[in-house]
Amino acid sequence: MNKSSRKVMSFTGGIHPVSAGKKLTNTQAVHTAPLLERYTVLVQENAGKAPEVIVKPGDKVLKYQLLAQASGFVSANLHSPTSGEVAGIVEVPGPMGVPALAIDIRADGEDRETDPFEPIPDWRSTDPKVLLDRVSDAGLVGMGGASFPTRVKLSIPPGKKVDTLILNGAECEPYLSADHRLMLESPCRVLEGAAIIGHILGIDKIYIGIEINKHDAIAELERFSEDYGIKIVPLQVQYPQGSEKQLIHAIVNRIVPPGGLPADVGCVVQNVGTAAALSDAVTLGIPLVERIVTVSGKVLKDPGNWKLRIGTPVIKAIEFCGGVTDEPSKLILGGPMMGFAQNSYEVPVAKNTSGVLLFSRRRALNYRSGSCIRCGRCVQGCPMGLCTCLLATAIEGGRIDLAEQNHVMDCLECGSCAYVCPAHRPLVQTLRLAKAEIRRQRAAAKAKAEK
Amino acid sequence: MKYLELTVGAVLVYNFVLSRFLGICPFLGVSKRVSTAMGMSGAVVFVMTLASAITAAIYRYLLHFSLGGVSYDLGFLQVLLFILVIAALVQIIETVLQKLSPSLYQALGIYLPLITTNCAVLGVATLNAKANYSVLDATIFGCFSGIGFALAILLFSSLREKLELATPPKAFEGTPIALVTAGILAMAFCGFAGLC
Amino acid sequence: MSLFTNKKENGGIRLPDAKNLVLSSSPHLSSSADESRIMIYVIISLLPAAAAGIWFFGAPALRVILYSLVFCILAEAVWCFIAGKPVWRTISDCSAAVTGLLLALNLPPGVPFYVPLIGAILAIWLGKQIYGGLGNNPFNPVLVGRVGLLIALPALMTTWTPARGMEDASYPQHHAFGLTDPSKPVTKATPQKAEGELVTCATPLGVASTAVAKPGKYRFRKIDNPKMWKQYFIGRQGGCIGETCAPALLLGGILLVLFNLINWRVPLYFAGTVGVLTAIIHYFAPQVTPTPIFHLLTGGLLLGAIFMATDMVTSPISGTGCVIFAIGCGVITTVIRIWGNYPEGVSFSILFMNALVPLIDRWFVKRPFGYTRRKEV
Amino acid sequence: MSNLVIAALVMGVLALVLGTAIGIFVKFFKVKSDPRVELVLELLPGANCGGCGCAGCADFAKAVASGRLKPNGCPVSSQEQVNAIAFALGVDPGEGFARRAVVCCSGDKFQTQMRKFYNGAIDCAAASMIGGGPKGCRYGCIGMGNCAHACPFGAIEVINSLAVVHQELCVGCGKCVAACPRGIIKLVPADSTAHVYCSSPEKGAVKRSLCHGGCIGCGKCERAFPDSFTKTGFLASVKYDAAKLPGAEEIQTIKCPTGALATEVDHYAGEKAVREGEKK
Repeated sequence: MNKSSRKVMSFTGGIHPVSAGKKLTNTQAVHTAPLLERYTVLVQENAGKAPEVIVKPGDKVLKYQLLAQASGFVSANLHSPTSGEVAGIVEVPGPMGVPALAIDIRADGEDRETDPFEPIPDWRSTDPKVLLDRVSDAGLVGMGGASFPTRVKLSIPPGKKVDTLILNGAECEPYLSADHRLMLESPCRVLEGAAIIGHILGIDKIYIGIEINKHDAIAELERFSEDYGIKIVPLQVQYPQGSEKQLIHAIVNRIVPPGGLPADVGCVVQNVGTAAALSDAVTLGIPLVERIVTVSGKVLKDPGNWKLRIGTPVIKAIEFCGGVTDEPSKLILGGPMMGFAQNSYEVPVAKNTSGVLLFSRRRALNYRSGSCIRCGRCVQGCPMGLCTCLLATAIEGGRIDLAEQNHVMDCLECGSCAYVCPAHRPLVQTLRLAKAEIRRQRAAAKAKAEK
Repeated sequence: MKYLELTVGAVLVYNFVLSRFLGICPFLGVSKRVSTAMGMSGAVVFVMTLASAITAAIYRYLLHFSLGGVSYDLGFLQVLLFILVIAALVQIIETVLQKLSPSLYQALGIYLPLITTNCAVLGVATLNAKANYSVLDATIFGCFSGIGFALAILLFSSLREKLELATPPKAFEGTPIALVTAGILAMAFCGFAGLC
Repeated sequence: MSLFTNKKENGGIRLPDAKNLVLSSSPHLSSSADESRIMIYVIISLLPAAAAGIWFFGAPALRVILYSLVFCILAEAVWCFIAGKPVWRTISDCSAAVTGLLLALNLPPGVPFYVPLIGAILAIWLGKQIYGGLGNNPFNPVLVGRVGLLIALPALMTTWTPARGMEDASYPQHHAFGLTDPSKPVTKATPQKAEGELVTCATPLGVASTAVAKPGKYRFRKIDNPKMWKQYFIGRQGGCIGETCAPALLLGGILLVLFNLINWRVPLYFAGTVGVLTAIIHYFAPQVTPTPIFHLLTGGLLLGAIFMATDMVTSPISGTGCVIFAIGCGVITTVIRIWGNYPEGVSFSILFMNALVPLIDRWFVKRPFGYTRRKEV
Repeated sequence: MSNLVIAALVMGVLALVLGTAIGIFVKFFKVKSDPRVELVLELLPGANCGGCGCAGCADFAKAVASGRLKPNGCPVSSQEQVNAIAFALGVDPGEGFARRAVVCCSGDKFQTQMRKFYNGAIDCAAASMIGGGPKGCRYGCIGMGNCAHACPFGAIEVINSLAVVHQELCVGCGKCVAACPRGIIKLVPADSTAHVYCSSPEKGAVKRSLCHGGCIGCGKCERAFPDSFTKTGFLASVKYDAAKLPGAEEIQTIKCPTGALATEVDHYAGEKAVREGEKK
């Protein structure tokens, strides 16, 4: 099929952020980071329950050894990124700006491995349940965003039927190129992982959605995709193409109801990184202890994509890139649209850290708290079709009830509105505040009703 | 054509609030929320229509009549009787409303009794008498005057809900800004002058 | 505390102290759009109309434009100074300059200096700053200024001077606009103006509103024919400084659309509604109103539709809302032009529709993603 | 017949007709309402602050009239007003004490380290969600004035990025307590005058490095007046249920090394002096 004549899928709303950021790193092959002396592995990575730490200070650990055991449904196993000694359970600056607990591992430099799992090369003839257990044993989480345990996402609630698996290779965030390089450099791991997920769920309709600015990755995946029976879907370059609801809408033209999950419309969405890690866990039997991270920003000397072990402090990632050439004013973990600003260089890389970005003062968005001029750009840009400016004005005026009536809870916090706002109003922050407040009110009302 | 003039005139050109400046008290008092403003304007439309009909009938048949060949003119009783009728009417509406829609009754609060002495209602009755409308004309005029009030208060209350979210200087918060807004609104209504 | 203090030497890399990294909510990137840039683009789009105004009406027009600009910016500065707001920051968003320029374009050429002064105070103080400044005003400040002046100083605001080319005797229908025909002797009815005194004329809409009273089916024929349309189109008609020259206004409109500052539907639906309504009325009752072409080319319709009904702050947010807003403006303009006392209704109609914007915003919101028509939550 | 008689007749008949009509309507549309609710509502302050826990004064009036709540449930009313309500209803005014709000933090922008460059919405709750706001201390006042906006009585002022309660204006409705994302505003007995202006449970050394005004938990106050003060961890607190509340004299004798323990008057005067000093 001729590529240029192919139909390119997309959704309504959204924005077109500057594309210059990707060019910094998308041609850089992934480097493997050298071994460090110290790793701090965050105990709690997601909003769920923290896993139970099973090592004590002073314990000797080997690479891939289990450090913390998942406890509860929304919780994932942690494995040691290298061999060495557990120096303690310490408080380190967390990615959310508040100190968080981490397991401090002093590497012995030998990087000795254990073999925690048996490789399952013939997974096609294996019981999906066994594979599902492997998914949770290997500590797999969603590597795109919220670090939600993959096991949970692959456990379809009873009564719901899924028939489509969508792999998210859109990587719509500016600057990030980790998934791009992953797809380009190891397409077979991604495809194999997708096929395994398909096998677990009993699905044979598998799509991989990729934005067309990654045409080399599309071509590379298409070389092998026939063998796996997977369809590659080129997508319009548009932010937030990688958001679950928008991706499903673009690829299979189904609309996830408000407050609903992809499973409500028979879909499961996984990140390509997760699929690759899953392939490793099943076919090679190794848990998730490292990931590709884009370390980028104009102020960096050599921006690039690095394969970093979980627990690497970001200062080391910056060092790998040769340091800075100019004063950075902002350090961001994740993408520039949805990532979190940090005020410490000691924050460790977690399983969901897709990027480490350093922005200069000129590049970073400087918020102002002026009035809305009602230009309506945020309304055009909102992928969820919300009147963001009216919501924000209402929230600032203390009318959270008004915002709730106007569906503030449907906000994805994708940042499209604040990106286009000519007044540089902190729209996402305001909306997030209202969402938190409404959630609190609802929880209080529920608690009251139960009482 | 006559009715068109009567209605358009009452709603737009000689809008009770914005061009005759009658009924300002509820216009300012009950316009903080669109919902209560709608309730209030519903009550005002009802009272004005009914009051117009009854007072026109009284004016025509009770204040000017001839008995045994002698024609009597009780015009001097006009204001007195009008107030009496309107007061009774409002009392009845209040009683009914309290039973049927307690929330609206709560929202209207003191303003419902205030309709009694509302210049808009008395005004419509007096204007009817002055123009010597027939009962039908007076009823239509009263009804559409009420609708004019409703239009004005609807626009005004939606603006005020919006202004509530604005950040005016401290000195102009609340009533001052509302009055300025009402003034500009009245200015916009000036454009309709001469439509009929 | 400077951002560049406490440098940390770490492995030879120069990094600011982690404490001095900026913390903010996501997103961390922004587009290049900026408030003041938007305002400057609006000013650029207004320049053709301003230039045409100066060309057609000469030095008095330039004077009014300068007065209005200066007074508006001064009014804003004075308010900010008194209210304790940052003066320079408020002025540098250029919104006062836009207001000043638009106000000038809405004034008759040759008004004395105190007209733009009063207009500027009305527009900036009562129209905008009293509500808390840019973005909070429910009414278009320019229209607050203009309508306020129109009501307060009706004589000054309806004294028009002829455009360049109209004073020549060769101008078709020289008489109809109250201009003296030099080939005819001066009579009492048409006194020759003394030197230096303002030569006045009527606007086409003004002539039309007096022509209604005249008998005959073709009472508008004199001012409403293809020959005159050409004159009106290029701007040879009495009127406000910025409203007469259609090509300049259309150019400004195209610029605004290219800068992505306005919804092109608004001017189109506004003018279209006026055109369609006047066409219908003209077809059934030609003695009531001139042709739609006359209506489209005269008065402030184009200026209002392109520059004032599209004001971001005072027009609805959603696309549907904008269309309703524009149609409403068109209907009211037509009604006032044909049946009202005022020959022109564009300002009033937009001001009235401004008052409806909160309701339109409330009733015509976009349906969020995932919500179907039936299942409204 | 003279006009006068006719007029009287007309008026009389009309009055009769209307009176009857009203009578009939009242009969058919009668709503049983407790007249005492109106009475209580008259006596209440009408601020609709919600400090009583009801949705506005009308709701509270209903609750009081029905006996569900005691008149002293209104935190805003003075003792005389409460007594008046109780007298009008013939009920017990209820035991209790008036309360005042105190912002338990002394970390103004000079005392505490302004550690982080914060860029975003000026709102305490929003700022606290981004890395803990602009100040170093994760427990202290953020100083963006959510409490000041929430206060229906204008009793809270933000001075030098620190919220300070004007005791003479505060009625203890508790709106600020709900508005504070850090939960550092306490309701204390109205007659108490000295408070510990710190809420951080962190270790003394950590606190000391972040804020000069924080309580370092030295225990001086507890040792001097064990009846009035208590210390949990590194944070001292006033025993508000003690028989005798500490006053200016006790504070004088204790001489809190960081000034975290202070009287209201001193605390406010201190902040105000700093502000005026800054102006110069």
